[in-house]
Amino acid sequence: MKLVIAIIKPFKLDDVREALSAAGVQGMTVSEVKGFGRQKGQTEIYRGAEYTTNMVPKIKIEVVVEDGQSAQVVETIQQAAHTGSIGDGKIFVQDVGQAVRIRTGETNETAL
Amino acid sequence: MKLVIAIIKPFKLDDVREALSAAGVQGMTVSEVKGFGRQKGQTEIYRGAEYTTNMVPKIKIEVVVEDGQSAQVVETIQQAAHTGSIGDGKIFVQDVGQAVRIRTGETNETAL
Amino acid sequence: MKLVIAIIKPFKLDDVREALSAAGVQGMTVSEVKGFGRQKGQTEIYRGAEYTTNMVPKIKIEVVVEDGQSAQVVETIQQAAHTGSIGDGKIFVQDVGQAVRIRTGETNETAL
Amino acid sequence: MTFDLKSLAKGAAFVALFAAAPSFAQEAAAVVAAVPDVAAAVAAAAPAVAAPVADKGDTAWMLTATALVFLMTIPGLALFYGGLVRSKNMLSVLTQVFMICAIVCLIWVTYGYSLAFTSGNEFIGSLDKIFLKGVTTSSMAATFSNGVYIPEYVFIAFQMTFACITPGLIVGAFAERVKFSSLMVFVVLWVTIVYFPIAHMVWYWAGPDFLRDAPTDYGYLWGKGALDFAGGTVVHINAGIAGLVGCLIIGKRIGFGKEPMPPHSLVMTMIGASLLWVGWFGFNAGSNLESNGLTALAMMNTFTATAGAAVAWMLVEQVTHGKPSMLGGVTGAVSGLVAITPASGFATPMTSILLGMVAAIVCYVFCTTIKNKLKYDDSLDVFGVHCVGGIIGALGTAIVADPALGGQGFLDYTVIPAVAGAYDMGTQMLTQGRAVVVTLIWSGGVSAVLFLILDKTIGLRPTVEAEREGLDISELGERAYNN
Amino acid sequence: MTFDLKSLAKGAAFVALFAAAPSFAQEAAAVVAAVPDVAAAVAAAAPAVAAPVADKGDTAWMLTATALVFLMTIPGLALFYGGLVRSKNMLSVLTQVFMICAIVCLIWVTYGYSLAFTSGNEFIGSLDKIFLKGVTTSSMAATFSNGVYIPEYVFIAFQMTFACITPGLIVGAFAERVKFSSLMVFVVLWVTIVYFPIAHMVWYWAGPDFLRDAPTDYGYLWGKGALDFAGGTVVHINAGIAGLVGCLIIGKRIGFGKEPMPPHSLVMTMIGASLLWVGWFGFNAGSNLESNGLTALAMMNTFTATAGAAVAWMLVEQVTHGKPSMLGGVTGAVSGLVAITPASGFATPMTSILLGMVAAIVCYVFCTTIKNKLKYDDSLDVFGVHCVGGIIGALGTAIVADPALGGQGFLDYTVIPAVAGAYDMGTQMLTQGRAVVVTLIWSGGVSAVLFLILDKTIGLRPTVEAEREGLDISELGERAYNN
Amino acid sequence: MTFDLKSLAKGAAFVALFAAAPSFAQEAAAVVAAVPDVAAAVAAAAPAVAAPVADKGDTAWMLTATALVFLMTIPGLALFYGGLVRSKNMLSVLTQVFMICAIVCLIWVTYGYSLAFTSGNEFIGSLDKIFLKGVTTSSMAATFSNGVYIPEYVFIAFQMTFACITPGLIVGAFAERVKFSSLMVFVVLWVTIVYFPIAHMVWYWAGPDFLRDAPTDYGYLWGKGALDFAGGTVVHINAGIAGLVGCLIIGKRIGFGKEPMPPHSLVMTMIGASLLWVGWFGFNAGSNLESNGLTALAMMNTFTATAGAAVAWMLVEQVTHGKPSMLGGVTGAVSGLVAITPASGFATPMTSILLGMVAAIVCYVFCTTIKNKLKYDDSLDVFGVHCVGGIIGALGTAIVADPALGGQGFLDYTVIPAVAGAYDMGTQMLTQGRAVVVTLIWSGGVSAVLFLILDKTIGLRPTVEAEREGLDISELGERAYNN
Ligand SMILES: Nc1ncnc2c1ncn2[C@@H]1O[C@H](COP(=O)(O)OP(=O)(O)O)[C@@H](O)[C@H]1O
Ligand SMILES: Nc1ncnc2c1ncn2[C@@H]1O[C@H](COP(=O)(O)OP(=O)(O)O)[C@@H](O)[C@H]1O
Ligand SMILES: Nc1ncnc2c1ncn2[C@@H]1O[C@H](COP(=O)(O)OP(=O)(O)O)[C@@H](O)[C@H]1O
Repeated sequence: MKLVIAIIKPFKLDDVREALSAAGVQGMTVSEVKGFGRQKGQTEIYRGAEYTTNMVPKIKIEVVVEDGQSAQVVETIQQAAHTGSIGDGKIFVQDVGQAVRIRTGETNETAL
Repeated sequence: MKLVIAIIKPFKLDDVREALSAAGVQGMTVSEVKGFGRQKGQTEIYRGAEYTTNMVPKIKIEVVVEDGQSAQVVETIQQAAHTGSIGDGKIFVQDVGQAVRIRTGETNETAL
Repeated sequence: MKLVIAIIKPFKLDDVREALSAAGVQGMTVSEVKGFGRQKGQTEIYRGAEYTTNMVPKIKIEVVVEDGQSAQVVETIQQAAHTGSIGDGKIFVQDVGQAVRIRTGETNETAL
Repeated sequence: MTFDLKSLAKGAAFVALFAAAPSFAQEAAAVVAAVPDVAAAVAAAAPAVAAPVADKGDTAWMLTATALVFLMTIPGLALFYGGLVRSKNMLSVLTQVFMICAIVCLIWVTYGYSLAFTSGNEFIGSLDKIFLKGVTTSSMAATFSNGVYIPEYVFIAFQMTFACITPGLIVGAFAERVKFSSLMVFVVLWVTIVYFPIAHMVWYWAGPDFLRDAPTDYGYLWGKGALDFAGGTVVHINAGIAGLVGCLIIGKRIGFGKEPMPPHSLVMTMIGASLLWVGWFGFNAGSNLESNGLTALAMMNTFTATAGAAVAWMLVEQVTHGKPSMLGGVTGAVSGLVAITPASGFATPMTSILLGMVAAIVCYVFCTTIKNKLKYDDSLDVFGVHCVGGIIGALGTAIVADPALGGQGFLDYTVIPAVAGAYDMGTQMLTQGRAVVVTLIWSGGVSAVLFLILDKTIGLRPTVEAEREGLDISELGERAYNN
Repeated sequence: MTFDLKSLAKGAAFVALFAAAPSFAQEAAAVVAAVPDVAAAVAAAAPAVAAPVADKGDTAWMLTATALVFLMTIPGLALFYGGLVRSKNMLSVLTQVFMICAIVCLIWVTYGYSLAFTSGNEFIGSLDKIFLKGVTTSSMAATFSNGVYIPEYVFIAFQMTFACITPGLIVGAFAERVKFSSLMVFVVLWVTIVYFPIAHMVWYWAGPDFLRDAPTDYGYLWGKGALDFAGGTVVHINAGIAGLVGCLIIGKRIGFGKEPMPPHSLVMTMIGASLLWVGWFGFNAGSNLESNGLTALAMMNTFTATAGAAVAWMLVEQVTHGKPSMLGGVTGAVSGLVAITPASGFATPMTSILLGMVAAIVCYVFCTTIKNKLKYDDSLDVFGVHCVGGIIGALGTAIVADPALGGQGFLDYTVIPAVAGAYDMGTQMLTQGRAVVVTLIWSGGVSAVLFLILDKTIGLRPTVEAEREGLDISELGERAYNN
Repeated sequence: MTFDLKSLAKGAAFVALFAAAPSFAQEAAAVVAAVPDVAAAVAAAAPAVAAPVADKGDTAWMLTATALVFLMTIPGLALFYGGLVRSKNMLSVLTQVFMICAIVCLIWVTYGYSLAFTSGNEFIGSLDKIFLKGVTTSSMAATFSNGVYIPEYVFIAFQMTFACITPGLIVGAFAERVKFSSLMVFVVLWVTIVYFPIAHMVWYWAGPDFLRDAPTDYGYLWGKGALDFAGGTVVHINAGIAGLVGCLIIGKRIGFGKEPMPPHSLVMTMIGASLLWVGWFGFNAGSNLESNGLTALAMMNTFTATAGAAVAWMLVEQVTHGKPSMLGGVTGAVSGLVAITPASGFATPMTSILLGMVAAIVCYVFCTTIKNKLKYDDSLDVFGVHCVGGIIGALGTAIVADPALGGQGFLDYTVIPAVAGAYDMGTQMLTQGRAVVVTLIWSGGVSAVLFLILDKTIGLRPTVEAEREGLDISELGERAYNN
């Protein structure tokens, strides 16, 4: 199985989620993260103290899929999360050795 | 070494943590995530606007263990996090190539 | 490519980020986590109810780099995040099979 | 407040009190009758005769009421609104409300008070008191009782808080998608062209000791005889229709109807709603301009109408959704506050409950079914709560003010001291309806013109990117929360 | 307030004032003596004689005090409690307090005021003023001074806020685990069967100008002579014991003692505590029903007792844990506020400090050691702070009221104008103890019956799943915070 | 307040009022003139003559004003400051402000009031009223009008809130890095050695009915004739310079200038700023000690100066950064509040706007450019806003008080009733400057000594680890937020 990790713009979350559902992905896990990269944060000024944090709020999506599904999932996310401007984010794919569904104890592909 | 990732119900955190301690796991990292899956979120209505987010708060546990310990850790988590109802969560296992303890510079198994 | 995961003390974030930039790392993703380990949490007392959570706020940094850069990145983080006291944190390294830049569709090393 | 030409709603009980102490009332009236000027500045103008002296208890209450209305605006209204937007727009809403207060204060003392509360024509006052010219610490303002005066400065301050909150209410209708600078320009124009004239038309009159001798010195709607104790038309209908027009012209938020936009902090909304309720005691009971039994009645009605409305909204939710909600409870409460505003000095505590309940149910239907049907994006339901609730209140006042239902009726000020006038519910209802329609047309029309002009010139809406990123960062360069 | 049959605690200083102006007091008393009815509605009933006229300064203060007590409840109490629960239950607590206010308002004007504050028997009033029948803007309510009256409507409003906050206090004891609908039913029953009778027993009397001629027209505990300036028994002991009974019957929260349940926002708790302190000035100083030197003394005592208690709690923490805590400081403050409530018009600022300190220390022991030993789950320490602190205050009043310690003693109202009565600390202490015991038994017993009946019928507790998920989502379908 | 020896600033308009009712003023003055004692406790001391009776309206307003000033401190000031720190230090700030209030209350009634407000020498009062000895519910305190008195207890309470907020202001200068216990010791010493003497020097005098007969019974700065309506020197300059000295001696926060330290919740800061504004009505308008037209003027000025300052700060930001900010708006508002404090009873609403605008611009330069240049770490700009704004206000008062600009001038109290004195702006400006310099030197010098002693003995700063971890956990063992 593969773990597909996507770092995307927060407002794209719904689009990506819907696209993944449409592509047959049944589950995923989402968290709020901060990203550093090419995209620069806004300058914030608090009573004369100036901060350019370079920290941009992002959403991280983690989804584990069967090996065969991985390419399509990457494709789907890339399209749905795409705006064409800097900071659109990244997708990373890793191997997953084992998966377990806690409720049933099912393992690997059947656990997804 | 293996990275065991568990997505569990928030209120199970203490149980899982205690079970892992009992099983000899000394460290772990925990974060708050949102999950999509079979379990459906509550419908929220704000002054007539209705949302069914399907986003359910979950806890993600990450624990890195020696290869040999991995099976037992998965087993322990599965038992401790189990309620038998939809949304209990998943466990994923991945390979870890290297580990370092920042304080001492120890590496791999001794770093855990 | 390698995914380097570092769990560090929150106030070290800026040091690590700067060190990584200096080392040529262009992007990374940061999130707030809680850590369990040797370092013990403070005892909190709320009107007679006493909690020792053992949960310590930590920062997780995830950075994907080319295979060859991995050792240097680990080294850099270790030095920048080091204070010498318990709870300094860990660094883990994993393989990454694929990377995609959402904006351009570039893949692997060029996507970082 | 609007009153019948020959009368003010202060009803029979009051008259009884006066009758029981006629020497007091007559004496006081006599003192004042010798002073030729109206509504203020008596002492300075005529030092030779004994000037009316303000009761320190009345003054104390009006100072307090002024502070309460301001508390209701900041932080009250700001938090009520702010909690309902997404966190990325929180500061934009807080800043809008805060700075509207600041700017309107400046305008008010510069020319606003003069335009609203001096004698001019029926539609607008004069510039006689521009820069508060001639106002001193011993100038007096008339109340609704013969011979009772308060320091003019406290009247100016109290009325100023009304001028501050009214445009503050409007911003909820197009929250999360308006340019701060353009909004400020709008507010300056709107209070000048809409608020001051309407306040003059509805609230300006010569005062109880002078009407007999200056029988045409009043604003247009006041002269028509509508009853509006604390500003249902001037404040709520006025702001509510302007908000609707604004949200239609500005357009929907990006993602409206597609992305979820849940309130980012109902806790702030609840704090805001509570402060609105508390501050509204100053708003309604302060509008009596005195500290007496009628003031206390207005406060009581402000309790019970609100309570009835909160309960009614929750019950309707329970029936339609199977669950009540906190946002429902507090929205209901606000709809009740809006509805009782014009009626607070006329109703009984029991009829107030009914008025509040009716308002809550009608507003509920507007904020849920009708808004969802019509698909306009009134972000925080300014129209559905303030305009609709204000109309229910304005019309309902005709009912609950009826002495036959225990209401306070109105006073005939053409005689001194004033006596109870003859009340006819049907006539009064028509009068109320006219005030509503005039306000809707004037405020709606002028607001539309203003919004359109601004839209075509300096632009009303931030860029798509700015809106997406949130107005806090894009317009103010700040985040509400940094953990 | 409870008073000795022949007396009210307004002490020697006051009498001196009256003696210095006897003509005023006697004249006013004479006017009123001609009116046969009690405590209200004088003007309307007897238009032929000169009616008592309320001082506008008194009215102004009572209007303000009413707003302050409401501010203390919402958002004050709601935030104080809400900050202490887990975020998943935040809205449930806010909603409970808000809607209790709304519902009790409705009951109060319907029949509550009548049951509490009309002449009936010693234990309950009549339905003479059901729907506030007969109350007008010129009805007057008696105060504690001969010849001094305030508009009855402001008295009704002020007392209403007390009826609102008391059940609001109870909910803290079983926060995070009670069904909203069942709680609302409980509140309706509880105010009817517990609060109104106790308020009548403790606070109802004929008034200073009428006691001489109606020497048995008072509530049971008032007649026994206990001193309770602002509601230590009626509000705090009453609510505290009901809360304890409730938390025992409802049972512990799931996970209690196993999972950590830290306060989700001590910031909200601090805001709440501060607003409680500020609002309590209305509660205590408003309970004098006038605006004079004694009112100011009650305010002073509300400052110093609270300050003493906050410091004492923190010092004890420092000694026992090596660290003070903010929650300790604000909890101490609240325990001091509770303790000074019955004594606020009797103590001196210095004896108030001691009373506050003692209360803080005793409450500290209850909230920490004793509660932990007994293992009941009084979520927010309603019993440990309000009941225990209320008892300390009630008993301590006997000490601090002693004129020998600078206290105000009590007034003998059987003569007009009233004179200082002879004070005996031992006797007074027994009297105070009796009031405490009666309240504990009546409120504890009836509350237990009510909770048990509701538990067996409609059920008091949400399902395990609902509780785990948090009451905000499961009962209200909302989240407090959406980032 | 500081006044000219022979005069108090209550201007011409007031005199006109008195002239219009001379019999009242003279009679009242005559009554009091027979009482030999000063400023308080008249009735008890001389029961044989008719004692002055407080107007209930004045009393009502002063009770309200006292509550407002306390609201301004907690939660107002605490939230304003707390929102600006990082979340790990939130509770430390809230606790500091809350407990300072508590501790200063205790000191105030123990010996503070006596040191500040009894006759002693020019620099400090006596211990005659230690433990509030001799104060009763019928003791009276003088106001600024002949023959007008308020209950001494309400004067004590009102002044107590000023003593509470002043050290509370200081803590912002070294927020996030001071030991709680050492800070509390500092506060006890500081109010004793700095605040009470300065309050005595600036505010103590014999009262309008007594100055003629006790022409040297006043504090040092009062005697020099500076004008300070509500405490620009005693409160703001005093606290501001102490804060600067403290932040220099304590040193910078770890990471200052390197790590970002953005405000953790501008929402809390906005709530705090709003409550400061609302509470400041009590602060400024309460400082008149009466409820009349001048009180209303002080309130008006508190509106317009603040509004002008908020707008000015935002405009400057717009020009210099291309963007306004919410924090800028509310900081501007506070700088305007500070500046109008000494001038609130002297200016007109229009001159107040100018004063507020000037203050905002100067404070802006200090808080941004100058502070950044000098690189001191005044965490929350106590010096830049309160000291600088206070100085602008103190000097500006000399201008705006000029009757030629519509100001109130001052009253000559050496005659009874008082008459308007002859105003010279240049002289007055020098007088104001002297008061500023004396306060800067005394407060700055003594504060420095106190901080240095504490630093060398018990230590002012927590350990590096404690500071890094945040003071909430390390000093209080609590977290502000637990999700
Ligand atoms: N090497 C990396 N490792 C981990 N996360 C990264 C890396 N590079 C970028 N990211 C994440 O992707 C986000 C987008 O990257 P950025 O360089 O800003 O724009 P783009 O995706 O258009 O190249 C960053 O905010 C960060 O969260
Ligand atoms: N394919 C997946 N990849 C990543 N996380 C998943 C995946 N499927 C489910 N999850 C996570 O597991 C949680 C539980 O899954 P769900 O389908 O609701 O119930 P169950 O675990 O009983 O099958 C989800 O909320 C989500 O966080
Ligand atoms: N086996 C592990 N798996 C995942 N995270 C770990 C593991 N052990 C420790 N951590 C993380 O590293 C942090 C630091 O570990 P700790 O044992 O406290 O100190 P040290 O790094 O000095 O050994 C922990 O708080 C936790 O977040």
